[in-house]
Amino acid sequence: MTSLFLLQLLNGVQFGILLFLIAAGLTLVFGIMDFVNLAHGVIYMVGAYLVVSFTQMTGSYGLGLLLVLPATLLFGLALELLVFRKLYDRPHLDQVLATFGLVMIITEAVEIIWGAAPLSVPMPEALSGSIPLIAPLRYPVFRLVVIGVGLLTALGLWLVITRTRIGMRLRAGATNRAMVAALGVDIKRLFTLIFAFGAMLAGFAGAMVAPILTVDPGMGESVLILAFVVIVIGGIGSVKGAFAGALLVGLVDTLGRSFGPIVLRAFLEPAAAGQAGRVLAPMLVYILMAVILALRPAGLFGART
Amino acid sequence: MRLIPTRAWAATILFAAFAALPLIAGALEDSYLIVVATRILAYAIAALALDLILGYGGLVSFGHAAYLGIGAYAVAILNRAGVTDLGLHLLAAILGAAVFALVTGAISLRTRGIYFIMITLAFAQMAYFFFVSLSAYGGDDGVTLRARSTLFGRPLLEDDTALYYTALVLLLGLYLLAVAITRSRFGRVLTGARENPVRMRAIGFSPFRYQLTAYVISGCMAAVAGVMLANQASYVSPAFMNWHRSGELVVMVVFGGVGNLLGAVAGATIALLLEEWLAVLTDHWPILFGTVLILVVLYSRDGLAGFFRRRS
Amino acid sequence: MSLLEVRGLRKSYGALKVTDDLNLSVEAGELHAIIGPNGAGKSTLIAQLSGQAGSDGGSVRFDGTEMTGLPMHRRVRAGMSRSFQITSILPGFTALDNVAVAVQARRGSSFRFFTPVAQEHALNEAALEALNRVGIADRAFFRAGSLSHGEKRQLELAIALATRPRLLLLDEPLAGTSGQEADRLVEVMRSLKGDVTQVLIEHDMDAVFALADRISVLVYGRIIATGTPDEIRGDPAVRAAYLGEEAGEGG
Amino acid sequence: MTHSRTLLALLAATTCLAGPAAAQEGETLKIGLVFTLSGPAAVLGEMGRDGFLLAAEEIGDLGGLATEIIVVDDEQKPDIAANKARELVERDGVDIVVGPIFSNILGAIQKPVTDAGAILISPNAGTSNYAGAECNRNFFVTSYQNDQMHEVMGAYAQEQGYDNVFLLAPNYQAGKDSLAGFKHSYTGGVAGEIFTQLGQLDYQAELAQIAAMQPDAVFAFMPGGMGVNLVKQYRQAGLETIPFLSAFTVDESTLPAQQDAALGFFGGSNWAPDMDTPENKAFVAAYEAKYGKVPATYAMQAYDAAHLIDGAIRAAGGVADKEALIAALETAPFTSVRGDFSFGPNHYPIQDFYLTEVVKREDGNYATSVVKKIFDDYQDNYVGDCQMN
Repeated sequence: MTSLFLLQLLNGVQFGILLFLIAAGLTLVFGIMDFVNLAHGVIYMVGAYLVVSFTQMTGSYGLGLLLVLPATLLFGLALELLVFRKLYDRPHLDQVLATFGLVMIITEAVEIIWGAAPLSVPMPEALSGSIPLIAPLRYPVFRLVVIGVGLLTALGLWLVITRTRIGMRLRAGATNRAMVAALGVDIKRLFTLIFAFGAMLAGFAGAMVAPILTVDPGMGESVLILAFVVIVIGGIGSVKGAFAGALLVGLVDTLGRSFGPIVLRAFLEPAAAGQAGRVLAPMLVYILMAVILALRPAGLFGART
Repeated sequence: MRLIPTRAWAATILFAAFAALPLIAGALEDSYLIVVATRILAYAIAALALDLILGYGGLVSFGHAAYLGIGAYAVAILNRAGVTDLGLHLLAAILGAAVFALVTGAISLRTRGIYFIMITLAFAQMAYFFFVSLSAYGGDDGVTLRARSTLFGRPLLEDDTALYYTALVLLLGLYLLAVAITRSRFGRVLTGARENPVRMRAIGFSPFRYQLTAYVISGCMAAVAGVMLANQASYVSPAFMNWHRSGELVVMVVFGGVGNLLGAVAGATIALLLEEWLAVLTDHWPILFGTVLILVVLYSRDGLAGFFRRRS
Repeated sequence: MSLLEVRGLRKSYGALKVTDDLNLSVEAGELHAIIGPNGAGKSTLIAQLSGQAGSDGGSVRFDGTEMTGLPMHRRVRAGMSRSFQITSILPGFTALDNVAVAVQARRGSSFRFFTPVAQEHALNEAALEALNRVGIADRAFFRAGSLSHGEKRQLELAIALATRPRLLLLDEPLAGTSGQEADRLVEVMRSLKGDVTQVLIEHDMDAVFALADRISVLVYGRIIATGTPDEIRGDPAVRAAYLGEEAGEGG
Repeated sequence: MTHSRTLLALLAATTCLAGPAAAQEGETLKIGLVFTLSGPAAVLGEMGRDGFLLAAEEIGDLGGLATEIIVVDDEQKPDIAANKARELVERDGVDIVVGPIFSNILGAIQKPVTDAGAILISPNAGTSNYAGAECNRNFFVTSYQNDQMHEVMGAYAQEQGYDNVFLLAPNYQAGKDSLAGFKHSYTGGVAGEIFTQLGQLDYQAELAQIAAMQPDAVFAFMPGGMGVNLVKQYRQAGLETIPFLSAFTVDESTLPAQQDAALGFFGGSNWAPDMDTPENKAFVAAYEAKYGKVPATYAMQAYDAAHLIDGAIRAAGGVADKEALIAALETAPFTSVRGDFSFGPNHYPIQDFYLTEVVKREDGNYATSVVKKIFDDYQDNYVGDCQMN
């Protein structure tokens, strides 16, 4: 039981880090540019589809992954120039609507280009096995890689934001655009850069999960809401918050799913506990968000409302 | 000031067109028109409900489909229990929605902006998953209604035209109610709280009470839409309260022009018709629909109402 | 007993004590000005008195009733009203409606859903009267957001007046107004004396010394002196702490 | 105001193709297809549509009548489906509606179609209510009753003598029905029973429990993308030593994504592409040639539906007399590509069920393959509740 609990803890962390990879770009764009981007999920999806195609072309997942980065960066740039740029000083509602339109367009385009059937990319041979962790329980190597990559991404973001000139400008831009503009920073170019970078992060996340998750036209949507839950719980704009929120969601979801019924059994008949567990499990994440927002209306690390 | 008579005219024309539609359908011998139009009316009621809090209260609820679902399930559950009267269905829907709105609204209104959007979404998702796990009513498979609601103890609504006019009367009634509310003392406080909550507190109002009341009213109105939708489709399922539906309602409201009750009705009509029309052109209609959405946002700040206003 | 009794009021932001064990008594009917150098904590004090900002300690009693902990709207209903240093109006409403909604706040319930508010003549008449008093009745049907800065300041005062306060907390009402507009506002404040108790924060020293019955001097979160204008003018401590340094600035 | 539709009007050759009871001069046949053609589950709907259109193209005029086929997309939204079904029967006046894929869509369109007097043939969804108490004269199913695919696996687990099976299904109605169906024919021990979230991405938590319990076998019902995720992750977690039994989890719609990860995994089915009948060989070859992919049951069942319609109209001598047509349909006057096929009194099929296994074919494609027959001429458990009138 203890070893299973530890393993589930690890699973929760792993799922959380997966969510963080997806949510990081979203919270950057949202926090710094105050821009609600519903299309983040489809960019993530495009990243996954591109890695499928690039892997087929190059024969190597690693190469495919490397190609996805500039590709989604360019994709982000194109979107920024065509649509997003015109929406920065619009109310959130307009942004929601326009990016909702983008979601429809891109999803349909993906279906036209790659078809509606789910695709996948083969796992690189070297990372495909599983290693014994706590016997007899094994853990897939690629999952450990995902954890590692997620942690590195978090660390990298943190360093960029707190330790570099550009990070300083980003933080300043988030609090006071006029001031940064007065300092001679080209806000427009800065925003374009952030947006493209956010898109690249999303595409990278999509490419990272492609070997373990299905690549299909619904994949963007299924993570979009979760990603928003994560950044809202953490407090919008805070990378630290997104990290904490992602871990929290990952842990609550994973542990609630596996140990919720056991906990409920302490209060209820076994049958009722099973039933209640089933009803509650899919709601857990939302209950978590509602409770956190009820207590801290701007999320865990959020300053602004 | 000049806008008011214009709006009254526009409303008269729109509702007269709705009223005349069954005649046109009769002349064309196309009874299906009425089926489509009834669905439009149901969504128009829901969009109207949302616009009341979104447009006038500044409260962007991303969970209004939950109330559609509550209304629809009121019909399904009462029907199963042998209660078929439309009045009782409406009453149950409104009571259910009021309780849900009161509880979730009281919590949600502690937050602002995007946090409000997300917390309303969270509550709607909870409701969605609750009904998905409700095996007695088919879970996510939903329930087929054996018969529509009855009126005065008679199965009058089995006739599509009768159902259509019932929906139209409800829409008209709720539209007039919503217009009255927005022009009343209550409406002025609600709008004021959207414009400047601090100022409202500084003259002695606590926005919370008014916003919560508006939220509850809006939820009840959306539940009425759910009752009509259930009757129109003769079928109820959790899909009615999927977050997509909530998003579509927001699209309708913004389409018609936020804070313009007639615009909400028109927005629902146009969004649904557009979906039908574009679908004729190509299987890949979402691309066209998405493009229209983006163009409307980019080139009209007030939705379609903005287009017309600028023309005139 | 004084209309407003403030005892031991405190507020700090981190290590910075903005309001430091502050005591203040405002008598019924008087115009009590609070002056002090920039950063003395004047606006924070108004925010604390009105309930917009919380306090870390101390008590605020209004007409014998404890106000500490009550939210702003409850204090307004008790008779304490305020104007804002930075104009706070409802920009999408007409000037008349800005005031009428304030009248509405004290007249009957606002949980009325059916009667069009535009037809409630009593509300509009009272609102028009308040606009007239501050001198912008001719702007009644203009969108408040479209008024000039000075007119907005006048509207701000009209809104506060419309709540029929017994105590009016005025946070730099003259800031940014033209000479003519300022004269009008000063006239309004003068006419209210004896009728409505006023606490005035203002940088325009001419206006303050012309209007005030009593003046309190706030320095670093504490009241260092209270007295008539003449007493304050002659107070060496005040001269040292304030007038001496900032005599030339005045606003 | 017409819907998303592909018009496929096959002009009548009135003289040459008259059935046994010759159709009346100038009579036409209108068929509406309701499939999910957009959204994440579109691949299943596309297979259904393609299967039906393939048969229609091969046959030419269904039943010897000039045939018009209208395809509509239900968007997997029940209320939209209900509307489009009504449009088909009320405005377009179709005689027969074929569809849908999903059970909740069936619930939405069954009443409007049958109320209007048209015939509804489901090429996939086969819910228990319409098999039992709510059975309907105008409603036929060419697939199976939903529980049966799970019962197949239950029976196989029983036969293998497993006594410790771990059950896994999404937390929705079909998932609950699935586990109930499995347990209907499996009486051994249950190591654990988990209902996962609908649309769940990550199954590590469940897989960890499975690994900890080391059951005799795992039974999973994970349709669509969920199945792809589960199967890939199951393999990656190193659990492939535990037999993987499933229904709707490894089939030709998901195999292109699961690929090697699914090799050797078992499924229960009424058919597999390698079934050795001449009709089946022809069907699979034609389908692969035309659409470039291996058909799944959805395609097969829709293909059969077209042949069923063709045969029944020829037997009834037209579509005008609905009673005659229903009587003809009941006799299932066609040769199913899956071999034995007949209708029970509730209009649900009586057919054989098989254990299938995922294999990699010589051409590099992945497909299911029949291992052995589990049930012979198997009928659903609800037929007793059906009072057809």
